This record gives sequence, structure tokens and C-alpha cells, in this order.
Amino acid sequence: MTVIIRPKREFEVCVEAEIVPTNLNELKSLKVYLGKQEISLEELFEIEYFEDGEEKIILRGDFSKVKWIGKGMKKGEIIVEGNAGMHLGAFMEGGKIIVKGNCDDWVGGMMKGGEIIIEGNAGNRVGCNYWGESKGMEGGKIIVKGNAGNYIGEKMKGGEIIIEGNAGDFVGSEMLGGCITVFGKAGYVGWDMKKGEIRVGECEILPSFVKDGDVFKGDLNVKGEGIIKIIKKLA
Amino acid sequence: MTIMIKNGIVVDPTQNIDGEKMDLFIKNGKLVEESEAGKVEKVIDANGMTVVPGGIDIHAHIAGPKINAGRSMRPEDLKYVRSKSNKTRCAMGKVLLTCPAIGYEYAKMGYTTAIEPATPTIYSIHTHEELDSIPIVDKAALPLFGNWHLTFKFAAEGDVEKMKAFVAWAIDKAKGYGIKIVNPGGVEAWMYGKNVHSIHELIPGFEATPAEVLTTLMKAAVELNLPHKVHVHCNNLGVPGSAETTAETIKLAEKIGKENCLHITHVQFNSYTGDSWKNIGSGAEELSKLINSSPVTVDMGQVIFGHTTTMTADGPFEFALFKLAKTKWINKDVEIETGGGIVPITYRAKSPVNAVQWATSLEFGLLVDPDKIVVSTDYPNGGPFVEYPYIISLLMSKKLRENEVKEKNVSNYIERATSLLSLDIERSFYDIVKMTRSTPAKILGLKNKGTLRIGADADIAIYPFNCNEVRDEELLKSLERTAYTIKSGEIVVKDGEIVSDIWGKTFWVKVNSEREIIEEELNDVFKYYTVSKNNYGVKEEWIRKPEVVKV
Amino acid sequence: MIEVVVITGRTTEQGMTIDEKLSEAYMKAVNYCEMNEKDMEKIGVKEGDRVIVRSEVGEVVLYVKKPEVDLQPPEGIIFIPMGPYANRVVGILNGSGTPQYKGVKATIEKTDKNVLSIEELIST
Amino acid sequence: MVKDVVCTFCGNACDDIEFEEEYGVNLCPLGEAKFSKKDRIKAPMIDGKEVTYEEAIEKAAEILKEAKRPLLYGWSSTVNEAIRLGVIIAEKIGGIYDQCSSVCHAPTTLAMIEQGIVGGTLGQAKNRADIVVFWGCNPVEAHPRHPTRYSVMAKGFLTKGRLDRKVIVVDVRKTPTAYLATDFYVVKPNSDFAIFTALRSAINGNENAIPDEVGGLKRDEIINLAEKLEKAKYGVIFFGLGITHTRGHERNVEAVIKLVQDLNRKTRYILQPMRGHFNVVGSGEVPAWEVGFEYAIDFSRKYARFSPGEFTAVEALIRGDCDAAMIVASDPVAHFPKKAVDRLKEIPVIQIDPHPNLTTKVANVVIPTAIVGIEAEGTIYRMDGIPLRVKKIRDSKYMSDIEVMEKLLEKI
Repeated sequence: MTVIIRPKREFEVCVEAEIVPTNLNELKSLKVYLGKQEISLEELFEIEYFEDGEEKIILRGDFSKVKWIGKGMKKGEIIVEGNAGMHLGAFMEGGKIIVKGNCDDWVGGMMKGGEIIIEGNAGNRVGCNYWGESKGMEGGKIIVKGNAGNYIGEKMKGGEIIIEGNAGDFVGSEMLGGCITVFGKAGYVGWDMKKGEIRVGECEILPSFVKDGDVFKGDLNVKGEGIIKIIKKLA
Repeated sequence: MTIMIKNGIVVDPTQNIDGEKMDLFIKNGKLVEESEAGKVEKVIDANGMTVVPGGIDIHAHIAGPKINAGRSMRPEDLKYVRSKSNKTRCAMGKVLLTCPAIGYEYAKMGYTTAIEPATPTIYSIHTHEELDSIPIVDKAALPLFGNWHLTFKFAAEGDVEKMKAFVAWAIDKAKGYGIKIVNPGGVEAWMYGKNVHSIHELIPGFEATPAEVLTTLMKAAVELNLPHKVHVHCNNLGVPGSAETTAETIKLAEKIGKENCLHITHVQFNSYTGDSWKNIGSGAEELSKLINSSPVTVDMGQVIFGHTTTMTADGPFEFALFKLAKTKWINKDVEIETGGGIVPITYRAKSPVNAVQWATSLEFGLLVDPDKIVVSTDYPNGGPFVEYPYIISLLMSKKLRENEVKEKNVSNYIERATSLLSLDIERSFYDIVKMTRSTPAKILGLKNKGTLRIGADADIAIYPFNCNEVRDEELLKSLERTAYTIKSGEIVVKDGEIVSDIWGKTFWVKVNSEREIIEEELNDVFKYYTVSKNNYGVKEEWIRKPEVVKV
Repeated sequence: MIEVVVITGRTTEQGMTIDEKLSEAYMKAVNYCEMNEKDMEKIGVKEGDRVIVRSEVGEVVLYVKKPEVDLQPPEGIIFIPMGPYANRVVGILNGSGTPQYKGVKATIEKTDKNVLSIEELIST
Repeated sequence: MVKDVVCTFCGNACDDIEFEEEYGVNLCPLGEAKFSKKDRIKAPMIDGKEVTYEEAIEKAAEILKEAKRPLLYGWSSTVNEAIRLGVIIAEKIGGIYDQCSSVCHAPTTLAMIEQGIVGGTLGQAKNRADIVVFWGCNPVEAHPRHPTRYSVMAKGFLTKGRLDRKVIVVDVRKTPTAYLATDFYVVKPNSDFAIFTALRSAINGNENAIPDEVGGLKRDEIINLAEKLEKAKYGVIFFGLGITHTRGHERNVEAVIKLVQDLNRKTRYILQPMRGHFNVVGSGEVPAWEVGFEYAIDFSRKYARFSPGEFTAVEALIRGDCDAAMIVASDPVAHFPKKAVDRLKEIPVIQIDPHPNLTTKVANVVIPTAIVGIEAEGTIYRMDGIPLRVKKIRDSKYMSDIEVMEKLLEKI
């Protein structure tokens, strides 16, 4: 079954809708929040569907004010045809999310598995840990074809993040494992990282990393064994 | 409202009542004779249920700058939702609870009084603001004395009269309930990056030793006849060999000789043998004998497996813990009176050290006379107070202890390092009521608490089980939530849910003494403060429901 | 036109007038930028002239102030007292929840445009 | 004469002010301005028309109840008792509670979430500090009596005065504070993070990782500075918005916290943020004990959620995530980025404040109140968390913030 969901109107404030592939009745009656108003998904969104043997949701229209799309998703596929709001694919465990437009902050926060592809730009804190948590992303893959903001893959323990464009400051801070690739430019990279690898086109090397052959190793201040590798930019 | 509790199975050690079917009458917040009750407006059918006084927590860090800094530091703990905002407030926090959550959770498990045991006097306005935001329970705060420069001065001079005046002044400023000492001298040493390691060592910059601080303060407390005397967190806490320091501290109390002159808090944390983490052991057996034959009392400081956040005025201890745990660390050096630290920690059953800690506190719970020991976790240091039912169930059943060791896979190092597994003792429910009600009431000098005597405060817990027919497997569930909790004569919990959001009282002790004799010293010391003497401390009218205890 | 980095911050005058934000005194306390005299030379302005500052956030017209030599900002840095004028060119969102009010890249040049009054400023 | 009055301007909360009639003794220029007579909002207003308190509060309650996600913002210049009621109101109406820290020292809170903080009271600087560092702050203009009362010249029991202390000032430009310095370092804007990291490398024996120049400081200067810091018996580092408002934000603070952690393995050090308003600390402490978090708190799901960057006022406004606002004792129109101000112009705004300010110009409902610490009493927390009770020294015709909050809570 493929389900097509469209907003019925412009929203006064952001909507929180933890949309994940599931059966139609559950989707229709999914509790969503328009600010403090608790309401079902079908009251705010048009829901169409057709049986095609797939397990797919298509979000059509403006979803830039819709948060938590695909939260904790385990299977199936979500395609966002335009922009998506905050916390897309947070805590995701499996399945696939494709966003054709741009995405707000916290894409794949503390993700454990599955795949997220953002064809436009992503905001800050891609694959990051939530406040105070000791681990960020633990598994799965996030690909951002455009640029991403600051705080990418902080405290990441496993999985992979690929930013094809530029990223901001604090890529892989306090990283514990996994791999982050930024093909373009980034700011501060790998601060206090213990393990893992960061590949980046261009960045500011912190004064706590030392050159070792063609890579930088650190972070020395935490006796880290992380690796920063300068790679060629994408054509 | 006049309430009759009908046909309950009553346990009240203060009246030697052990599981007798009785009726109780409540009027104007007090227990009354049937003849005085008049028209009964509400009858609670307690048939088949156990009726006891409301529980008293003698030592829980529930209010003030420390726990609040802990909350700010740990959103990952505070995100846990205990109850949503509805008729009551929303209640947040897994281990570090918000003020509404603290009041609600105590009430739900039948506790009606709790003591915040460590408030820096200069921060006491803050502590009282938080106490005033905790619903339902009665409460009090103990101001810190163990690292005050004036304490050192009067201890060095052995001047009990001046110490008495100082204690009276500071308790009045803090609107406090007694004397708390944390690692006497050690926190001052921490200002130089050090600690003190023996009670007979000189405190840096002063001519006094921790032993002199303890002794002078005990003498002052006894002479002032404080309802609760000296409440101490001993030197050398949390390290192998601390049992020896505790034994020496107990000997100081023996010299004073007055019953209840010293309460050694969270005794577990101060009762390790050995000289390194590799050969750490429990000193509970030896210390229990000493405690049972001396004028001191203790509380357990039970460790609960899982994550928690330690917090204490013991700054150097928290720094040591930070270096071990390699995690976040809050430190606060407070003017010239105290300090403090906060470090998150996880107690793991498989860790030999943590297992010893867990077993040691249970040993104390089984070996110390129930008239001398109180159930506690040193909240939140050993774990959340909501685990008291768990602790009680382990004290009451050897089988549950054995199951726990198996299920949690507790390190078998405890077989060598503690006596827990060889102890066959099972506490009776009567003993438990002592250890959670009458004993803390007696240690705190709260005459109208921990008892169901006529005239006592109508703080009552009614548990949905028959204490004469205890079954191990139902024990925990029976104690976690009350059928009813009554606070000051009002039903606040029914079937484990909060039904009425009321405010409890804050007890403080008014001491008469000649303050003039320390006026000069106070003026001198305030040159080194950053607030003026007149702005220091709390006025009674700033507290929501103050209740003065006069001595 | 030259490139500069904008720093904002408190000043005594801004602090003294903070409870009188609709007053002339407050406006005067926050509607200028301090410059290094070498930068002033580069764009050809003197104390009291007007400049336009542009950043990715927006633009604002300010008076130029030349502090005594010792307290001038280093070359390439201009200082604007915190307030509604500064906020036309600073306040970048970096994802931390706190906007970047300092260290914002901008350009500065001489202008004939007027410095807006506070009323005008908030109505645009 | 009234003695021991607490000044309600900056985070110093000096408590030694004396008043003889209108004349205050011991006030700094900022304090003097604070206590002087000035323009007031004359009466409660709805859409510019004067109304009674009753009517204004009624209207405010109506706006808050009708909104899908109302924002309750400000709080740093009122007392804890009013803040507490404000938090409860936010909880009851399912709105957002946020306070001035979110455009100020909130990065310090975020850094503390990651690392904790090694702190102390201002008395430590006065009594024990032999090295005092001011990094990215300018107390001479923002906290004028800080140097004399607490830090640079203060007479303590171990450190007897200025001669017993080294004072290090680090900033991107020379400020009047630099004149107090034994050593003054000019650094490049946005480079604090790299410099803190380099200092840690120097202290931890990783000098080999330090390049020739970091943030405008030469390698030798960094190594020397690290050595100087290590020589303290008891050091205090004060830092300001120069760290939290620049590139790196909370990571800058985290880096200096880690630096102080490292220094404590060698000697004693504490760190203290130079908090701005006299009760900005209380506006974080109160919600922490009531609902668990300091700021950026949303109650739309009937419990508290913490999300800086989402439920912080600026982001919530810019993202269109709130549809009404109540501003208490603050002026976001003067201090928020333009896009956030634009949103404030679109939605219903309630203002509660003693003085007219830029927010008054966009507010639909204006409720004037008594000035805290002059006309109304209550509890506030100094920059180091020390609680103080501010006094009422004059009568006024205005309701206090506490009274307004109590009435508002009744109506929702």
C-alpha cells in the first residue's frame, strides 16, 4: 500500500506527527499535535492510498512545519516530496526516508538503523545525540546531497553520515566510532573524539591533533584514536 | 474532616501494637479518641489492610542548590514523565525528581515527612524555596557546619559556649532543624586541592582537627538540647579503609555518652575495609556491633543498581569520583563555610565494588538494632527514594535477596568480602515500621510523628495487604503504592493516585542562647563574606508553612 | 567599502538607559559603531559621519564614533552597543539556541542615508 | 535610612546599598540609573486604550487560552515567586517557558549538561584567588563593582588585595577592563574555542599539536599563558558573552570547562559566568525545580520537554511555532534578531513590565507593574546562585509581578 498524505491547510504553529509506515487505520487515527491541541492525523491531513504491494508513504505539499516524521521508524519507506520539519527520522531503526527538498534540524537524531537521504540541505545536529545523552547515532546511514549545518554526528558511535556539500562547525565532536564524510568544507572537526573516522574536503584542524602520514590523529587531550583524513572534493 | 479508619490491621511499635485489628479516628489533622471524634464524615474500610504511621525519610537531598544543579545537568534523567499535568502538576524525573514529583512519589508510597540533610546556610533561602514547592509532605533542612571557619575557630579553642551561640545563630539564619557535618575539615582542605585523611589530622590553616569539630559540636548540641543532635557524613567517605574512620568517630560519641548524640548518615558509604579497590570489603559486621552498643544511630545509604547522580557537600570526594567515573562533574566552593560536588554514576551489579556497596548496606539493615537504623538510599546518592519498597522487601526476605543476587548477576565477590549471603535474618514488618517510622521520628525528636498515639499528627499510610500474612512475591507490590495516604488528616492518595494537592509544614528549631558572645567574631567573619550579615539567611515569614520547635 | 567583523556588547551608557528605551538618551547610546581610525580612513569617514553596515542578516545605518586611540577596536573590527540597531546586522542562528551576536562578518561604507529613529527602526 | 538594600540591576546584586530618602550610597552608575525616577507605563492598556487591571488580565488570559502554543518569555528581571507562577501558568496552558538566558548565557547551561561545571561563589575570588581571569567579558562596563567587591581589588582572608593577585584579561578588543590587567591578550574574534583547546594541549603535555599561531596568539604565548595559569594556588576564570555569543557558543564554554577540569588536576580553579540581569539565574533555577529544565521548555503535551533551538524564543518565533506571546520583565523587540521581532509583530503580544520599551510598541495588552527591588520585594539569585531577598523601599500604585501572576493563574 502506498499512502499519500497532504496538509489540509497552512498550520498556525508546527505540527508534531510521528508518521511511520503502518496500516491505514492506525495512520488515520494517529495522534498528532497542533501546539497543545491533540488531534488525529486525518483531521489535519488528506489521506489517500492505493494498494500496490508497497509499504510506502508519500508526503506531498509543505511539510516544513511538520516535526518528527518517521520517528523510531522500523521498516518501509517515506518519501517527502518537498521540505521536512525538525527531528526527521529521529531514533530510526530501519527502513528508508527520502526528502526531495530541505530538512530542518535534528535529521536522524540518535538513529540506530535504516537510511535517510536528503536531496537538498539539512539543518544542524544531523545524527546527533539529544541533550545530555552519552551517545549519538549508533547505526544506519544518512546522506545529505546539499549542505548541512553545525554539530554533525556528535558523539556518534556507529553508522555513516555523508555530506556531499559543506558542513559547519563541530563535525564528529566527541565521536566514539563510525564514519563521517564531508566532501566540501567544514569548520572545527573531531573535537575530543575518541574513535572513528572523519573524511573531509577542507577543515580547520584543531590544535589537539597531530599529523601522522597523510592523516591527522587525535584528539590528544582525551588520548583519542580518531582519524581525520583530507579527501578530494566531489566534482 | 473527621475520618474513621475501620478494621485496619495496625502496626505501631511506639505502642507495642503488632498487627492488631483496630479502628482509628482523625479530627483536625490529629489522631483522637473515638469519644472525641464526634460525627464521622468519612469512613475508610481498611479491612484486610495494614495501617501504619506515615513514613519518615531522615536523609534525602530533596531541595536546594545541589539537587537543582543536578537537575539542570541531567535533562536525560529529567525527561522521564511520572505524571502529566492535569488536576495535579506534571511530575518529571527518573532519579532526580522535580519538586512536585518528590511530594507525589513520597505520598504514593506512604511517606509523609522528609529531611533535606545538607543545606549551605548562605543558600538556605533557596533550599526553603524548593521545600516550599514540594507538595504534601512535611519537611525540614539541616544546615552545614563542618567546614565553617567559625566552627574551626571555636573547635580549636574548645569553646563550647561560643559554639552553642554560633549553632543557635546559624540554625536561626537557616531556619534549620539541626547540625549537619560533612567531611569536617576535608572541604576546607579541598580549597587547597587536598583532603583530610584522619579525624586527628590538623585542618589546613586552623589549629583544629575533625575530631575536635565533631566533639565540640556534639557537646553544643547536647547542651542546647536540640531535638536532633549531630548528623554526620564522616571523613574518608567512599574509600577502602573508611570503616576505621567511622569506628573512631563512633568512639567520640561514646565519650559524650548521651543517647542519640550522633547520627552517622548513609553508614554504608563509610564502612569499607581493605586498603585498595582490589581488596575492598564490608566493615558492617564489626561496625554494627559497635553501633548497637554505643549512643549513635545510623541510616543505611542503600545502593540501588542502575544509574543515579551523586551529590554531596564533600567536594574532594566528588573530585575523586569524577576522576574514577570520567564523566560530568559539578563543583561548588561556597564562601568560607562549605562546598559541594555532583557526579553521575552507574552502580553495576557485576562490579565487585558496587556489589560490596549493595551488600554492605543490607548487612547493616539486618544487623543493626531496628531502634538505631533507618532505611535510606541517601537519595539520590545510592539511588532514588522510590526504591524503599525494594529495600524493605530484601530486608524482609532471604529468598528475595537470593533471587536478586541470581537475577541481577551480582558479583560473587560479595561472598568473600561481605557476610550478606550467610545472614539468615529476615526483618519482621514490625521492625520495618520501626526502621521507617518510629526510629527516625525518635532520632529527629519529632514527637508527633512515627506513631499512632492519640494526639499524634494524622499522617497515616494504609497498605493494600495484610502484614500478618506476608507473602514474598506480593511484598514489593504491596508496599509500592498505598491504598490510602493521609497527611495531616486529609486523604492525599487513594489507590496509589494523588487525589489532593496540599502543602505540608516546614519544621525549624528555635534555640535560646546568648548570641552576644559571638557578635565580634561574626562581624569579623562577615568581612570575608560577599553578602552583608543582615541579608544572610531566611526570615520565618518567607516560608510557606513554618512550624517552630522550641527548645 | 571594507570588510569587517561586527562585535556587539554592553556599554555603560547603554546600561544606564536600558529602562528608558524610548528616550533620546537610549537611542544615542546604541545607534553608533566604534571604529579603528585606520578603517575610518579607508572608507573616508570621520567621527559623526554615517555608515551603512551590511551582513547576511540585514543592514543598518549608524553614526561613526572614534574612541581614543587606546580603546579603539583593532583594525577590521567594529563595535556596536547591543540593542535594536546592532540586531539589524547580527543574530545568526547556528543551532545552539542562542543567536550569534558577536563575530559576524559584514561590510561597512560611508552613506548619506539617515540613521533611523527607534520608532522608524522597529516599524520597518 | 534604609540599609543593606540589594541593587536590582546586574548579576552582581550588590547588597550594601544605603538609602537616605532618594539618595543612594554605594551605587555604581548603572545602579544609580536603575534607582532614579523615570518614565512609567501609566496604566494597563488593551490596544493602546487605558483599561483596569482586571480587564487587562482577563484579556491576557483569553489570549493565552486561545493560542495553540503561547510563548511566555522574559523573567530575568523579576523575582522567583513571580517566575514560579509563570512556570505553572505555562504548564497549565500548554505553552512555552523561555527566559533571557536563551539569548545570553544559555550556552553555559548546555555546556554544563555535557560537562558539569567547576564553580564557586564570588567569595572564592575575594578570599582565595591569586589569579583572576576575565575572558570575553567587560565587568567595568557591565558589572561595574565586580572588581572592587569580588575580584580584582577585594580584600579577602588569604588574598589581601590587588597586590596579591594576577589579573589576566583576554578579549577581541581593548575595553576599560583591560586597564585592570596584569596581562592583557588580544585575540581574534571567533577563535576562543581553538585557543582553549590549545591551552588544554599545553597543559596536558601535547605542545606538539599546537601550531605557530592560534587565534592571534603565538605558540609561545599560549604555552606561557598555560604555565601562568598553572602557577595559581587558586584561580578563578570569569567569562562573558564574548564566549557564548560567538562562533562555537556552548562548545566554547565546554572547552573552557574542560580546561578548568584539567587545571584542577594540577591546582585549584573555578569558573564563573558573568550573568547579566540580577535574577537571570533564578529564571533558570525556578523552572528546574518545578519542571526539570532551565529554559526552552514546551508544555504542549501536558509535561515538560526541553529543546534549545526549538523551544527557545527566537527559534520558536522565526519558525512560526508560537502564535501568541507574553513578555514579562524583558524587551525582546530591542534584543532579538529582526526576523523574530517580525513574528512578534504578527501575533498577539502581552507585556508585563514597569517601564515602556520597544516591546510596548508591539504589545496588544500592556500590564504595568511595580519595580522589583524598589517597589516590590521577593527572592533573587546573584550570578553565583547566592539567594538574596530584594526589598521594597518605596510605595507605588502598581500591582507587583507576583500579584499579576496570581490573578492570571486564577483566570486560566
